[in-house]
Amino acid sequence: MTVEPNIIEVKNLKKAYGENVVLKDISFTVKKSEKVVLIGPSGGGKSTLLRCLNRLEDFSGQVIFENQDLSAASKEKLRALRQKMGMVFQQFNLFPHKTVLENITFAPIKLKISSLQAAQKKALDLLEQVGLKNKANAYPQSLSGGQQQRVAIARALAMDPEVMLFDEPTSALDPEMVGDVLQVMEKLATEGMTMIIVTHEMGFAQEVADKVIFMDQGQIADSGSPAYIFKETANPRTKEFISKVM
Amino acid sequence: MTVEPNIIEVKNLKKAYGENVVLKDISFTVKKSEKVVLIGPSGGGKSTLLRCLNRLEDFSGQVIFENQDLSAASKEKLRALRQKMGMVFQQFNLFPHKTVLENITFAPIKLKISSLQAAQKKALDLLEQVGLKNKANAYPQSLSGGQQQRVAIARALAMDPEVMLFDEPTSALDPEMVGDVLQVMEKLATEGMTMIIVTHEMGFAQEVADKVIFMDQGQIADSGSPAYIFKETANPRTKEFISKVM
Amino acid sequence: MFGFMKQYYPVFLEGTAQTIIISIIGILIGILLGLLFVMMRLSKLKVFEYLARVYIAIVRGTPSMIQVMLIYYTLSKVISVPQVQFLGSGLDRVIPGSIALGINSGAYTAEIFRSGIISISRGQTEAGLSLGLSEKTTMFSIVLPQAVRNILPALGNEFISLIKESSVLFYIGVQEVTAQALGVGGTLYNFVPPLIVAASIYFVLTFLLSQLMQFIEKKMGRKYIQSN
Amino acid sequence: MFGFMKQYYPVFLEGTAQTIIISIIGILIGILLGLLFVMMRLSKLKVFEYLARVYIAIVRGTPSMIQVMLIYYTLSKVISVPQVQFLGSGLDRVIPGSIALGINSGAYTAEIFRSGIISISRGQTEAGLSLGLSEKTTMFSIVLPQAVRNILPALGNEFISLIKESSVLFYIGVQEVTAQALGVGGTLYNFVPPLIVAASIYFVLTFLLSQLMQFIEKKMGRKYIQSN
Amino acid sequence: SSSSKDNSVKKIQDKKTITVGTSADYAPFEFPIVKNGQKKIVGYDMLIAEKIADNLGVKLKIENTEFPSLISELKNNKIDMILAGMVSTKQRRKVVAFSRSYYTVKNVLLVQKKDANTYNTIASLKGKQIGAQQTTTQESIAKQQIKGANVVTESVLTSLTTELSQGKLAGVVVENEIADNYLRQFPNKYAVAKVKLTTPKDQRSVNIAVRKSDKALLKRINKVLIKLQNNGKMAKMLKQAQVLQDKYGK
Ligand SMILES: Nc1ncnc2c1ncn2[C@@H]1O[C@H](COP(=O)(O)OP(=O)(O)OP(=O)(O)O)[C@@H](O)[C@H]1O
Ligand SMILES: Nc1ncnc2c1ncn2[C@@H]1O[C@H](COP(=O)(O)OP(=O)(O)OP(=O)(O)O)[C@@H](O)[C@H]1O
Ligand SMILES: [Mg+2]
Ligand SMILES: [Mg+2]
Repeated sequence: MTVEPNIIEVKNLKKAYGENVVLKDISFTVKKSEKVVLIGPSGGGKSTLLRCLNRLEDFSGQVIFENQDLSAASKEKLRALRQKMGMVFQQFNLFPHKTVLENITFAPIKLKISSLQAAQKKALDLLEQVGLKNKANAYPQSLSGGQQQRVAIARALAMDPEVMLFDEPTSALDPEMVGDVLQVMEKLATEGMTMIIVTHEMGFAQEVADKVIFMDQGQIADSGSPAYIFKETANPRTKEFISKVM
Repeated sequence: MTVEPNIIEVKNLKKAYGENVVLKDISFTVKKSEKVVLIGPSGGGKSTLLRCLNRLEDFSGQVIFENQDLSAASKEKLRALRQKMGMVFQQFNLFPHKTVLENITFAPIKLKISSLQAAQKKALDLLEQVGLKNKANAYPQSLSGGQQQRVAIARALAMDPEVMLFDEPTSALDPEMVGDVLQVMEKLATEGMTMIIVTHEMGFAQEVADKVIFMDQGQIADSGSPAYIFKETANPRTKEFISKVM
Repeated sequence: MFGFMKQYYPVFLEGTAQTIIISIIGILIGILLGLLFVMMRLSKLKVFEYLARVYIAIVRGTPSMIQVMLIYYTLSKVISVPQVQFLGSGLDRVIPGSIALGINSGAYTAEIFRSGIISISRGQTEAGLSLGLSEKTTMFSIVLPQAVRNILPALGNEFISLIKESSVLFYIGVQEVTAQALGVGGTLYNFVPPLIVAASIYFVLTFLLSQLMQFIEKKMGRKYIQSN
Repeated sequence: MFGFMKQYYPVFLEGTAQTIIISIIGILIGILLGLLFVMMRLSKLKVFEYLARVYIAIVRGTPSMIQVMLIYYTLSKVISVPQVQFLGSGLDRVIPGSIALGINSGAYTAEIFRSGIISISRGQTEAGLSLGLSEKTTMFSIVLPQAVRNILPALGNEFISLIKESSVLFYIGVQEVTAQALGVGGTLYNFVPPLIVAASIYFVLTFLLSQLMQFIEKKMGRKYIQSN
Repeated sequence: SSSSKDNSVKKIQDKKTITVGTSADYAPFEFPIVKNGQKKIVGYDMLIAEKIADNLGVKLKIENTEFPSLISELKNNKIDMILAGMVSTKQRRKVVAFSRSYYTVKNVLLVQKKDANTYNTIASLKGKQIGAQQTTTQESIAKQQIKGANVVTESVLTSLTTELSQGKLAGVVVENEIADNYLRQFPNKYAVAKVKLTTPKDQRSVNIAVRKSDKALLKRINKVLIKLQNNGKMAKMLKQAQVLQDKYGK
């Protein structure tokens, strides 16, 4: 791996809902093309962390993305930065009142990033990549979960993001759908996309991750290479968690 | 395995929702103490089959349970038969307005099967078995998914059932909760309970099942010993499915 | 502007008491009819379902003022209530009037109950039945207690609109708050100030009711919705 | 019993037309005000939120009859409408009257919109924002279209109750259907038959409206809810 | 009395109460007041009703409802008689029986003070809005005589006069006595227009209504009315009611 510059720097990130401190002083960096996998028990703060990276939540501390401080960004600036971060959710969150094609082209056209033609052409390319070109005119509800998630990935990719954030992209899927989605993600990884992935698919994590972060109770309890986290670590909490989910 | 009598016989079971034929001519038998695992793709009819076994759905064909025809049973008879079949659901379905203890004791007391004291004593025993004695007075919402599912198992066991039906008992759970529930189920299996289990946990299926039934599009597409289904079968649909989920 | 209140407040007090009483009777009858009709509506017997549908459709499709007058004229031929005076109105008006309110409210209450029952996932019914409980026990011990909790806000709204609608009883001579305000307006030859007083009284009544409902909601909820 | 209709049907026709017109105006104004107030209610500016809350609380807490009278007296000082006769009533009554209906309905419509917006999962907003869309675009292109579809049944109910409530305009001299029925009843010295006629007219009107709403619902739904 | 063929009087005396129906928003004929913290419905009509009750030796009970529903109430046996400033029109005479007249109506047009000299002729009211209480004789007078005006009918007289005071209506057709009271109460607000309204013969006399079958009761009532007229108490009672309204209508 060549030494790339940091694309994201998280410094002393803190987040509380009322009394409930959900993230306690999180710091880490992500380099260009790096694949970071977040694992940890439920309620540990993984989703909240991803949402903070996109500033869908307010927080204290800093998130620096391409040398810009997200927490200080104006509304317009923030919108521009968000475009460079694709986000894929556990529940897909496709727009049910738009066709697959419209889901993918809506933002690029609305934000005047592409013309209608260009956006549609690109969307069809992306659909081809995720194996769903024939579903361009279907509505999301008529697709299976796995298909919806692949559309959601295509939708995020249509904005040409620098980073992709995935929040348990396969855990709402029927088991036989999981493979298709992971395959699309693996392909993205090979193509050099910077990725931050929350997942419980440990096989996938071992294969793809450059760095694994174990989050527990709002803190980074442990982190390192897949080999370290899955085999070498001496941290008892990591070990317990790994033994339960493997 | 000793030769036990059939406890359940399903003969030519058919079920349609309007035009949509969901179960097409299903026949199989379950012997006392046998563990039958149902696997198959989503929408294949596994849940519907379980619900028919308990006659939560009307159907055509026969389900004979302990030599009684369920489809012909009167309302009272049916209630008596249902008491002998414990059912555990994917979504737990605990009664949210009752405590854990009340969840377990409600039916035995209401149906005058036990006195209040006897029911409570038994409930506490069962809670101990599933490792949740300390949660007797909690309300379901304050428990994790895995804990709720274990209570649901205890609730079903409180009726002293002859058979336990499980419908994907772990698929709504966070990964680190799955183990606890499977452990309770394994213990039940060792104790000789007759069990019919819909699950995607293939490791568990291989370990526990006496017979695996592969359901696809409303039919029994394949069935046999775990060794046969997971390794030997020549059925292309079974093979494809197994390769996807393993 | 409101100087008249010094003299006329007893009229408004009496009217308020009357409004409260007819509303309470109306609400109680509405709940009973609502329960009856939701059971009919969900019944497997088509006749019952059909009757319930017709009742609900008629009540919901016509103005309550007209309903109250028609019910009053009909009821007063059928049931005989002693003409005892009560808070300034004859019981022979107050009682058929509140029954009419209840008949009106029952249709809405039935639909609210139905939505509550539907909102309780089928899984709860199945869990009950699979334990060998009867359909009746499952409905009354498992589904309804949860349904009631879910529909408390909707029920609260229905009670609030009943309080406001109770003003239609002034058409049949029940001296509730609106009737009193209009009467006082007649004496003063100006009825804007008395109407403002009446509006304020309704506002206070409905506010108190909604506080009460919220309190009940919290109390019912506290038990089992604990954020973990 | 209904022999009088041979002579009086033109009165009822006129009243029905009047009821339809004031209801349509009321519904349109209600929708506009509802949109305005739901935006205020969900606004981050506390003043707006507060104003919207007060408006909603007052409208919901007081009887529409009193509201309509008070609004009418106030409006008629502020706006001047030519005293043109229209279906038996002056436009200077019909217009402030329908505005009053709309002001009343707006509070309910705002709450319905709010429930619709809340019902669209936060995930939809987040998906929109994470694509770099502005909050406004996300609200108007992603959330509202879905919300409107979800609230169609509730909106339909609100429109139906507006049609029925429109009878209160008879207090400010608008000759809608109830006013006409009461007038005919006064002439015949028997209210029951004309009231039954009026009730039937409301029933037909509300029935037609609910059919229309169901049609729209189906049409909006067909596109994207396909059972697979 | 032996001449009566029905038992209407006996029934009332058995009940020990006579129920009068009225619509108490029509001062000085009937209106609510609060006296010693108690609501009372008072007025000219109620004073007469009391005399009738006294004469029958029973208690008086007052039912207060909307004017348009009074005749239905009577027909449905909810009340025994109506005293509500009710004029004995031909239409009404078809359905109920009326006593002899105890008051003669003259109708006038109540207008704002500033318009005291504006509406001198029917023609001057062309295109104006004129109010009248629904289903009253005033409604038919307004509709028949003030040709070219738009007649607005509402169920409550006060809502019409409220509109008048706000300029929403050019005038309201009211009974003379009521107009006088308005003028006394608000001398700077109202006036009676100079326009002449004729009150047709069959719409002039105010009477007490009873069921057609209650002949004995009607006879008794007429006796009382004659007595009150002859001993001058009738006129006194009207004064008394006006004074009451002046006192309580502030
Ligand atoms: N909107 C919110 N308001 C209040 N508390 C919240 C909110 N969202 C999350 N939390 C709390 O924050 C904590 C962390 O939640 P989060 O969803 O980030 O965990 P997670 O690691 O993603 O868990 P999971 O694996 O279940 O998705 C939890 O305790 C949760 O209850
Ligand atoms: N109440 C119902 N009404 C109509 N169709 C239904 C109903 N319940 C299930 N179905 C249909 O029956 C078929 C079988 O469903 P079922 O839930 O039994 O499948 P399954 O094998 O349990 O799938 P999964 O693994 O997703 O739980 C599906 O096509 C489903 O759409
Ligand atoms: Mg999460
Ligand atoms: Mg299933």
